[in-house]
Amino acid sequence: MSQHYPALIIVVPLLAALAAAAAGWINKRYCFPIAVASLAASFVSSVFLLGRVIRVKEVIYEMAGWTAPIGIVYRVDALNGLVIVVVTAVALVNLIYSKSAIEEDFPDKMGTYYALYILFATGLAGMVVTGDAFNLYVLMEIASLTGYSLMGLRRDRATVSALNYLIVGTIGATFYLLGVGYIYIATGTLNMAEIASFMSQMSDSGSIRMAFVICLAGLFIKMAFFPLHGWLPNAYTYTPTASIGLIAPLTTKVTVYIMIRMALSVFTPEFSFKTIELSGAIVWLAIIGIVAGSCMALAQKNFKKMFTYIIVAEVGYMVGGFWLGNRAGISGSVLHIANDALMTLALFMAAGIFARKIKGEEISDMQGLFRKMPWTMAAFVLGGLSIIGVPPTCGFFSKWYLISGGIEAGNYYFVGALLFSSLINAVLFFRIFEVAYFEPFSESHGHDHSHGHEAVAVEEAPLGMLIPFYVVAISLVILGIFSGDLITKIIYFAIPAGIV
Amino acid sequence: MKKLGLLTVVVCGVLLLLKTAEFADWGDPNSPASRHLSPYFLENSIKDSAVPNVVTAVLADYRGFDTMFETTVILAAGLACFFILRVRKTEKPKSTYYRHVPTATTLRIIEGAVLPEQSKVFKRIDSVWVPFDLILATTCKAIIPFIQIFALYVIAHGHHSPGGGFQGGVVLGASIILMAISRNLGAAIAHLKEKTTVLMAMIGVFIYAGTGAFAALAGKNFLDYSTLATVLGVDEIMARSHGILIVETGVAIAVMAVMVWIYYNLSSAGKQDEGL
Amino acid sequence: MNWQIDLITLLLVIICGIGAISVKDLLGASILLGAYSFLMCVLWAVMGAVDVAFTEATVGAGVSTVICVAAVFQTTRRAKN
Amino acid sequence: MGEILDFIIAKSNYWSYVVLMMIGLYAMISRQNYVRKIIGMSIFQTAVILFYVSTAVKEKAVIPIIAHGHGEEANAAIEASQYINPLPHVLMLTAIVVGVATLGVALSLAIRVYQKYGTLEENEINDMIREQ
Repeated sequence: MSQHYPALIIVVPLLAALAAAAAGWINKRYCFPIAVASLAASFVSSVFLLGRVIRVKEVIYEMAGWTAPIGIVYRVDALNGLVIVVVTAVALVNLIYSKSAIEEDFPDKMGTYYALYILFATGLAGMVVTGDAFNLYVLMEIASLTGYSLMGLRRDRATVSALNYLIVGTIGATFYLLGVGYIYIATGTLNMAEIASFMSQMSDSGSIRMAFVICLAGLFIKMAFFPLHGWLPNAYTYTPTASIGLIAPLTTKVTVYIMIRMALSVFTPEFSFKTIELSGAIVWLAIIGIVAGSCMALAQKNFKKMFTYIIVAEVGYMVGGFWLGNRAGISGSVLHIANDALMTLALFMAAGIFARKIKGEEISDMQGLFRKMPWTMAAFVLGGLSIIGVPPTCGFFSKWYLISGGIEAGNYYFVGALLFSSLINAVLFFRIFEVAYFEPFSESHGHDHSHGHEAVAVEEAPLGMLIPFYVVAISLVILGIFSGDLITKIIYFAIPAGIV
Repeated sequence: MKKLGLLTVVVCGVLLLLKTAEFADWGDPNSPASRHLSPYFLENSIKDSAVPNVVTAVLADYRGFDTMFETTVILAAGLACFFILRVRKTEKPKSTYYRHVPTATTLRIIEGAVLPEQSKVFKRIDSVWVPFDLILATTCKAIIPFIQIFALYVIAHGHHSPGGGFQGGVVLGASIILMAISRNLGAAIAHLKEKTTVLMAMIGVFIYAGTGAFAALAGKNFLDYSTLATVLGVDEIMARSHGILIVETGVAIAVMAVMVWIYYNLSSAGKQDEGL
Repeated sequence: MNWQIDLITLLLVIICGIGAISVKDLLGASILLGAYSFLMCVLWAVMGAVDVAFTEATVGAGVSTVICVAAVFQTTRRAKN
Repeated sequence: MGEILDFIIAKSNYWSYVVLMMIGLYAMISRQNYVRKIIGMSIFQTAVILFYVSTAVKEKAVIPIIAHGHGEEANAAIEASQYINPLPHVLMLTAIVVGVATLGVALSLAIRVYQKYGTLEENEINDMIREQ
C-alpha cells in the first residue's frame, strides 16, 4: 500500500464525499463518521508520505501508469510534502471542531455539506501534490466551486459576497489557465518538471514571459494579494462558522504555495528571480500590502473582519519574503505557510466560539469573556501571541526568518513593514484582551454593570469545540519549538540548491 | 467603475495583442505544441488502447485522472446548486390551477376547495400560465426517445467517432430537460425523481473512481485499466479499451444526472414544484 | 480549411459577444449567449476540433442557455443601464 | 496584399480571442447587473477555449480520429503531422465542463441574491447593505 500514498490522499476523500452525499439521503448519522474517517486516512497517508519524502527526497506517482510527459504524475518533494500535511491536518481538525455548528446550521442538508467540505479539502490537497499544470487548474476549480457554495449560505450578505468572490475567483483561475496555454504553446508540454527542463533555452521567449506574468496575475487575484484583495474581507466575514475554519486558513496559503511551486519548479529560480525583473516590484507591493492590511485591521470594530485584514497582511509577508529571493526569505515564507495556516485556524476557531456565546461580532461585545470562559481565552491568547510573534510560539520563528531574509537582501523597508505590522498586531490583540479582561461581562449591554464580577458563571465552549481548539493552540507552541528541525530537515531540501 | 474597467481592459488587451506576434502562425504544423507531445498520442493510441478517436483515448486513458476530476467538478456543481438553492419546506400556494384536457379550459382552485384527482382528464398546471400547445407537446414526446437513443449511441461509439461519455450524458440530460420544458417540471420529476438523480450522480462518479481504485487494489497504479485484463479475460490493450468504455459510462450517468439536477433546482429556485 | 468562413464566423462571434453583454433585456442576452456559443461551436468544428465542438453544442448552446433562461425567469428580465 | 492577408489569417484567431476575452472582462468589471456579469464570465472562459483550440490546428491535417483503425490497415504507420493535435481538445473538454459548472453555481447564487434583495443591480444592493 505504501507506494499508493499520493493517490490515497486524494482518492479516499473523493470516494468518501460520494458516500457522505449519498448517506445524507439515506441516514444522516453516517455522514460525520465517514467524513472524519476519510480525512483522517488522508492525514495519516500524508504524514507517512512526508516521512518517505524525508528519506528519498522525491516521490513520484504515475496516474494510470503512464510516465511523466504522457500521463499525469503526482510529484511530492519536501515542499509539498510539508504543505500537504498542513492541509489535511487543518481540514481534519476543523471538521471535528465544527460538528455541532454544522448540525445547527444545516440540519437538512448535512450530507451535502459534508460532501462539499470533503471535496474542498480534496481539491486543495490535489492542488498541492499534483505535478501537472493543467491538472492543477481542474483541482483549483473543484476547490473554488465548493468554496463558493460553502461560503454562500448564511446571512443576507453572504450570498452577495460569495457571488462577487465567484466572479473574481473565476477571473483569477481563467488567467491561470491562459498562462498554462501560453506555456503549452511555447513548450508543447504540461508536465511541470518537463517545462522546467525546457526553461533554460526558452528564457528569452516572449510567450514564456507573458505566461509568467499572466499566471502570477491570476494567482495574485486568487490569493488576495494587495491591491487585488478587495473580495477577501467581505467574503470571509460572512462565511458560516464551520466553513471559515477550512476556507480562511487554507485557500490563500495553498495559492501562495502554488506561486512558490510555479516560480521555483516550473519557471526555475534563474528565470523567476533574474531574467524577469519583477521581484523588486512585487516585494514593494507586498510591503504596501502589509502596511495597508495592518492599518485596515486597526480600523475594524468587527473582530472577524479584523482577522480577515490580518490575513491580507500575512499574504504580504509570504509573498514578499519569497520574492526577496534568498534562502532565508524563502525558508521563512514556506515556514510561514504552515504556521499561518494554524494561526489563522486558531483565530477563526476562537471567533466561532465567541460568535456562539456572545451573539455579536463587535470587539466591544467581548466584555468579560476571560471570566466567562477562561480556558477558551487562554488558548486564544496563545493564538494572538503567535500572530504578534512572541517567542516560544511559531509565529516568532517564521517572522525571524523573514526578517533575516530582508536584512540579507538589504531591503530594510520590508523589515520595517514586518516590524510595523507586528506592532499593529500587538495593539489589536491587546485591545481585545483588555476589553475581554477588564470590562465586566454583561448579558444585555448597557445596564447591569453594578452587579459586579462575581455574578458571572463560568460557561465554557462545549468540549467538542474546545479540544480541537486546544490541539491547534498547543501545536502552535510545538511547531515553534521544533521549527529549527523543520527548517533543517525539510524546508532546506525544498529550496533549489542554487539559491543562497 | 466604468472608466476603471475600460482602462484595465484596454491595458490587458493591448498587452495580450502585442504578444500574439510571438506565437507560431495559426495552423503551423511545426509549432512546439504540435511537435513535442501530441505525436506520441497520435502514433500510439491504437497500439496502447485500440481506440481510433485519439481525443477519447487521451481523455479517458492518458489523462484519465483529469477527467475523473472533471466529473467531480460537475458533481460539485450539482451539490453546490442543491446546497445553495434547495428549500424543503414550502408554503402551500394560495390557489392551484388545473386544466380540463378535453375542453382545454383552465380551472383555478382556491385554498380549501376540493381538489380534483390527478387523472387523464384533469391535469395540474403551473401557476405561471403556459399556453397549452398540442403540437409542441406531441412533437417533444415523439422526439425524446430518439434523442435518448442517439445519446446512447454517442456514449457507446465514442471510441470511433466524436462523442463519448460527456457529450452523450449531456444529450441524455437534455432529453429530460426538454420534457420538463415542453410539459412541466412536475412531469419530468415524476419520471426521474430528485433522489434518483442524486444517487445516479454518486454512482456515476463512483464507477469512475471505483475503477481506478480497483486498479490500485489489484497492485498497479491508480486508474491503470490494464488490470481489468484478468477480470474481463482479454489482453491488456483491449482491457484499456473496455476500461475506457466503463469510465465513459460512469461519466455519462453522472453528467446526465447532474445536468437534470441543476435544472430542477435552477428552474424552480429550489422549490421543485413548478418552473419554466 | 476555408479562411473566409473562419473570418466571417469570428466576426459574428465577436458581434454576438458584444450583443450579449449590451442588450438590456436579459432574456435576449441569454439567447445571444446561446447564439454566441453555437457560432463558437461552428468555428471549432471548422478548425477540426469535433469533440470540443460537440461538447460546446450540447453544453454551451444547449444546457447553458437553458439554465440561463431558467435563472432569468426566476429573477428579473430587465437590466437597468 | 497577399502578405497582409496571410498575416491576418495567421493571427486573426489570436486577435479575436483577445477581443472576446476583453469583452468578457469588461462586462465582469463594469456591468452592474449580476446576470450580465455572469454572461460576461461565460464569454471570458470561452475565449480562452478558443485560444487553446487555435493552438491545436495544423494545416492540411484532418480531425484526430485515426482512419482505418481496425482491420488490415490498422498496423500501418501513422504520420502524426496528418492529424490535428488532440491534446488541447482534451484539455478544453474539461474547461467547457468547468465553465458550465461555474455558470450553474453562479446563477444559483444570483437567484438567492434576487430573493433577498429583489434586484440584481450591484449598486442598488450595495446601497441597501449600507443602509442596514
